Amino acid sequence: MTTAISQEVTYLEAISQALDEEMSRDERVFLLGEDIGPYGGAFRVTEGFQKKFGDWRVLDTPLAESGFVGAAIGAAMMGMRPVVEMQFADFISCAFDQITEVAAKNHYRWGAAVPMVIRAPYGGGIHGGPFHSVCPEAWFFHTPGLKLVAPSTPYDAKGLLKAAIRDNNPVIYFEHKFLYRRAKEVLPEEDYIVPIGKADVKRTGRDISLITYGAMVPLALEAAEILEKEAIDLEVVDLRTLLPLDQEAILESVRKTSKVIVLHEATKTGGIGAEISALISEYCFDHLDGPILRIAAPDTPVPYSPPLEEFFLPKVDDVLRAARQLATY
Amino acid sequence: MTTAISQEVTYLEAISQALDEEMSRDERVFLLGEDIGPYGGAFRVTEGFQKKFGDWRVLDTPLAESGFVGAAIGAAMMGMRPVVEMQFADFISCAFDQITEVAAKNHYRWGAAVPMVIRAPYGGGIHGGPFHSVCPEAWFFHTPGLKLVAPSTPYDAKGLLKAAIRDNNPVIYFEHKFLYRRAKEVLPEEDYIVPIGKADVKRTGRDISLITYGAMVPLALEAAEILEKEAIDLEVVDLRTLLPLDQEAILESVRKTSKVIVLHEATKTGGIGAEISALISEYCFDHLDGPILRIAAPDTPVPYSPPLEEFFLPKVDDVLRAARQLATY
Amino acid sequence: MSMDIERRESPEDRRQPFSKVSKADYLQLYYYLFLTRTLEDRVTALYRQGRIVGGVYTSHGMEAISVGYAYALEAGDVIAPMHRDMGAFLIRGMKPKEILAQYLGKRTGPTKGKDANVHMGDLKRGIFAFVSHLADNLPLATGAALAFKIRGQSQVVVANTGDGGTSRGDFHEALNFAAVRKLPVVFFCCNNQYAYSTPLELQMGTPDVVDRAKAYGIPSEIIDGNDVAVVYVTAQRVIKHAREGHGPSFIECKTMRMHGHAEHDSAKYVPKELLEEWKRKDPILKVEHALKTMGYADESVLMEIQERVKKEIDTAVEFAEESPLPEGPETLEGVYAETLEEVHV
Amino acid sequence: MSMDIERRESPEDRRQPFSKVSKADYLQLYYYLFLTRTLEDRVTALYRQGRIVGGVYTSHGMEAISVGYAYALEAGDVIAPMHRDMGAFLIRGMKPKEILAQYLGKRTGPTKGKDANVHMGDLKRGIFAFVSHLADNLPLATGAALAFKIRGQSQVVVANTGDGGTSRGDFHEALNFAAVRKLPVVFFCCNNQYAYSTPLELQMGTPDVVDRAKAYGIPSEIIDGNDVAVVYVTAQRVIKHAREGHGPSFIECKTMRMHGHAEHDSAKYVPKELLEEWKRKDPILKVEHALKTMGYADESVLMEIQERVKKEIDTAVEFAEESPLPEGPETLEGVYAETLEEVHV
Ligand SMILES: Cc1ncc(C[n+]2csc(CCOP(=O)(O)OP(=O)(O)O)c2C)c(N)n1
Ligand SMILES: Cc1ncc(C[n+]2csc(CCOP(=O)(O)OP(=O)(O)O)c2C)c(N)n1
Ligand SMILES: [Mg+2]
Ligand SMILES: [Mg+2]
Repeated sequence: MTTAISQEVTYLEAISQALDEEMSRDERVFLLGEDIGPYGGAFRVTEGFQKKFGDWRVLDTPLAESGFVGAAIGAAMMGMRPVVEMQFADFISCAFDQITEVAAKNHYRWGAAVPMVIRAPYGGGIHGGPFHSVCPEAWFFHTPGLKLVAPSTPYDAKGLLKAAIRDNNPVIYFEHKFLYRRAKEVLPEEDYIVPIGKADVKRTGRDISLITYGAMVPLALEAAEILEKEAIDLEVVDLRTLLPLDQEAILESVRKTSKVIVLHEATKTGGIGAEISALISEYCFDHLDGPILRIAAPDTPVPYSPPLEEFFLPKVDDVLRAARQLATY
Repeated sequence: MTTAISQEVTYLEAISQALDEEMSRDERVFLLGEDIGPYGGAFRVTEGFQKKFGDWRVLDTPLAESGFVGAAIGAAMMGMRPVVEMQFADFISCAFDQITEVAAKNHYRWGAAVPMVIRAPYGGGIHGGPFHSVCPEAWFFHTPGLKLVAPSTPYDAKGLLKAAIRDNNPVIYFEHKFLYRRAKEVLPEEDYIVPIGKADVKRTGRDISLITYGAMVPLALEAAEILEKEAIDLEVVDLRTLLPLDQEAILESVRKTSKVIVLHEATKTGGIGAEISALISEYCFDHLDGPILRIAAPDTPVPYSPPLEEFFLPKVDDVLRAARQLATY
Repeated sequence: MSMDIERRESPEDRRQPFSKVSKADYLQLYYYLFLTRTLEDRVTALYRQGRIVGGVYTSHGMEAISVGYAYALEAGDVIAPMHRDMGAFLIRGMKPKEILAQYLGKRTGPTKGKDANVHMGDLKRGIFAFVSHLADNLPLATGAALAFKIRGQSQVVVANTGDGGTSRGDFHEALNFAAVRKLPVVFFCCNNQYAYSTPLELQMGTPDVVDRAKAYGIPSEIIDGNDVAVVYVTAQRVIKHAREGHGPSFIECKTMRMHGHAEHDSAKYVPKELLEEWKRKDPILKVEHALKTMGYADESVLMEIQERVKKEIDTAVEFAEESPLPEGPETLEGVYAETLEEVHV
Repeated sequence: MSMDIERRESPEDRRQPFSKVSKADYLQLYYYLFLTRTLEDRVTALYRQGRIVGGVYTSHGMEAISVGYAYALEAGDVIAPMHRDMGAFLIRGMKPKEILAQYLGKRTGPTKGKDANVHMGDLKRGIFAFVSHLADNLPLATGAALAFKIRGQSQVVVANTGDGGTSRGDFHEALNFAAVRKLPVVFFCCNNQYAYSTPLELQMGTPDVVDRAKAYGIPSEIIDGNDVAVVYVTAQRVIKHAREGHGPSFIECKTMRMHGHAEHDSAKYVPKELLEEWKRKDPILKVEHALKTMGYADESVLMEIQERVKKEIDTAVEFAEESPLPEGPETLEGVYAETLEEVHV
């Protein structure tokens, strides 16, 4: 897949590369958001972009999420392919109406496609507190017409962003802040995409299906290593796309293992894990050999202080405990 | 419970009564929203209120949902008990940020309570099309700090609204437009509340638990009548409160029947039904004698044209089919 | 609220607008005004007969605004309309039969029964569909204008809003963005003095909506929204301004909502005298008077146009009534745009 | 952008503000300015030592604004602050030790470790906690003012926003509502010429933020935000105006953000000359100069205050460092307010 001399690329660099390559490939692609121009974005994803692509393809906007998401929708309808940066995913709440009412329903209502991507840097583990840590994906999961993706590796980050930009629908791209500089790998030289709607088995296993996404994937793999020593063989399914869900991949894994853990960083009640669980018990009930366990954050805002946030976030131990429980079921 | 001479009260009148009685009882209660003053609201829930309670307790606001929800939050923090009317629940998307970021997190963050009610006239069946029919409850279901209620009868409508007004937390009160003039019953003379957080078994049954809420409750009861003739005994659990869910009531019913249908009008993926299903298979797996079936609208916006909307909405037939399937499982 | 159209300097074209409108254009404007009125009256009649299931919002008495601005646009331009812009739909090429099919929820309507009444859109005709959530269309208009600007095209966007819609945050965010980036977009506002039942003084702290535009440094004017020549000539001027790269304008059209908010609403909250005053300023009366005064048309010419319109609408109603309803399973179509199809120019 | 403070008529109190401030008040203002500066400098130092985990946003060089407006308020009044209002927290009674505990995520901070840095609130002291989502606090301010109005109380609310925050829809919706209902609320805006890295000209199409207020018919002024006497005396006047039932005002304070957006940001995008120009206008230098000129204080009096402040902060840091962190399970506390407890006056 890659040559030995290639360098490792971080998750964040993978995102930059995808943007850069797509902007070079397709002049309809342009970026807008807060402080993405000369500053290069709060996380420096678009550093140097304005110099390279010009002021009108990398636009610093006023501080107005609804306004600039709406502008992206309008531009998308005119045949552009805007990529919006939320400074933090938390602020997407300010653009909620434009996303759910306008972007999501537009094609259904009158056939006008909205090929737009919203990049949403999300997630905790960086001591951001209640307003800079949120995992808001479930807010949009109940809105037909949207696509949601949430990569866990640099490879997927790059390939999914390219696929999102080429998609003719509004896609929210959840990029996990915790992974930005922590996840690294060597990427292919050549152009590739990761198709939207396809999950990926990150670790094959026989005993238990662990279904997850985002920053929980490395955590799940870590747990799997430990459980291997206990002869519990975890299969780790990385959803990658949250909407539309890859139902077949989920069910296929469950049919094999008969036991399921669903894991996400977002709070439990009403999280995407609920849907996964419901799908399984609806379509795979006869294969189940135990309860479908969910591991998720407790139902609170994300607290700031380190001991609180540590308590809040799902941990390797939680996976171990659940897996051991299921193994003896 | 009531005397024979009492008159039947519609669901809509029950809401009016609750508002009227709470405003008379507690001068901190006041109303704000669009066209609720001299006009009495788009659905005439507050007809005559401004005359009775004065201009400053029944405020017509500018057309600005975020602004007036935010104002309600500020007033609530100062010890008032605002009741906000959304003209249609659909427009709550415009106030999403204030609800989820400010109202929901406020007490957790710094201990300031936000005793506020948002009345959200929701639901389809009135040919309102994509922007006047939505069932948006799941949008708020994943937000700790909110309470969500959704009555199905005039009795519950009145009692839950009173409880919501007396609650010290932000409560979204989902009132179903389809029930406004269709649901009728005689109400008690005396003051009562329906406690938030308590489900209600609207029909006791042995064979299958049907868990639902809102306008789907009468539909479920209708289906139960038909199924009775086929010797299928449906238990109809009306959740009434969606957040926090009455987990115990759900599990208790399932432990008895061992079979479950979850029914809601909202679209399926990411709906509240997913959480109910997940809870059951997490905590009640060993009692289950069949898959947990969900009946919900398909994953599309709400279409306008009558044949489309009819296709879209869950029907008695859907319940019959699911119940028969489970009965023979 | 008293109207004070003359408070600001009015350019020449506003004092004698008709002198700038050719006879052919004037007659065409009359045709569209009359077409709009007749079409909407027919929709109202159908509503009263219970043949339209959803709500009906008309531009009755306000037709000159959307007719005037739309007539000033060119083929590649785009409109982001509000809910009382029937004239603009017609001028942009939406056929009465399609519109009536839309109201009847037929498959032959532009949304194939998916959406209701004025929620029609068609990119090929440069029409963004109206979004119920008021002011949501305004950021979209800035985005379309931005696309033109990025691509170096000379097209222009016209967005329209009611007075009520200007209180929403999206109005603010859109106008600000348009101003900062000097986008080729013109904002019209139909100030019909009410938002549903709410009179202007409970909506804003200034007498004129145009005061809002000052916050953004956007040039603005108040005009008589009931005079189609005034609207048309003003629109021409500010659209040219935008087309030539000088950025957005804001035009407040003073007018009056002559029906209820929707056809179910008797609008008892509107003082009778106000309605009577505005009835005398009816845009169709105005244009008929002007046409006669200018010698552009006599009664028989007008009658001829009226007859033509009535026939057109009769045929359109027939088409709509005979059109098939969509079938249930069509509900499931169109949630997503095809991934591989290149849908845009 | 050139500052043009004198462009508008300036009332007497702005031309000779110091003549309206008593010696005792002036010294007290100095104390608070110095306390704010010292506290924030200490937080910055702790940040550089890696002892603060989240971000740090300071009001360095802008302290006169929050000190000035907060000093003009009375006990029952309420503030809805922005993220550079440390002076206001202190004047409203938040103790340095509590504030430092907050920064260190300690249980003794006002949010018990639940929220970070400037997100402190305390209803008993009339402080609404800042909400990160900029401008979200402005509608809240109108709501508090509405509560006062409904109850016939004479209290006033002061809300503050950055220049950047004024682009958001919630700004628009809040100011409009305040204007329509003539609510007792005063809006301050710290125009420090940048929103993060974005200069004013990419945020708005007018030179002054104050132009925004015209859209609502709210009386507005531009003042020198670096002169605490100007801010204080202006605040006194407009707060009185609001208290007496004459409705909202909008005050734009011209100032400059002298640090990066947060302490991680080197702010290379700000021209050096601009910073140098504004360094000469430092609010602490200004007040020291004024105090000496007026004969209110000599160097030794100032030194005494400075020493007092430094000790106060040292003790506060000690308290904060020694305070316990919250324990994991406290995460689960406080999502809901108790249902039966009556939490309000
Ligand atoms: C965000 C939002 N809130 C509420 C409504 C309900 N609503 C529909 S039209 C209307 C009044 C609109 O007033 P205006 O903008 O002046 O337009 P007009 O109907 O007077 O032409 C209201 C409140 C809506 N469509 N959108
Ligand atoms: C709604 C929202 N969008 C984005 C941000 C991220 N952000 C935090 S502060 C800031 C700039 C604020 O500028 P301004 O209001 O002028 O205040 P200043 O920091 O300059 O004092 C931005 C973009 C935010 N906090 N809220
Ligand atoms: Mg209006
Ligand atoms: Mg600023």
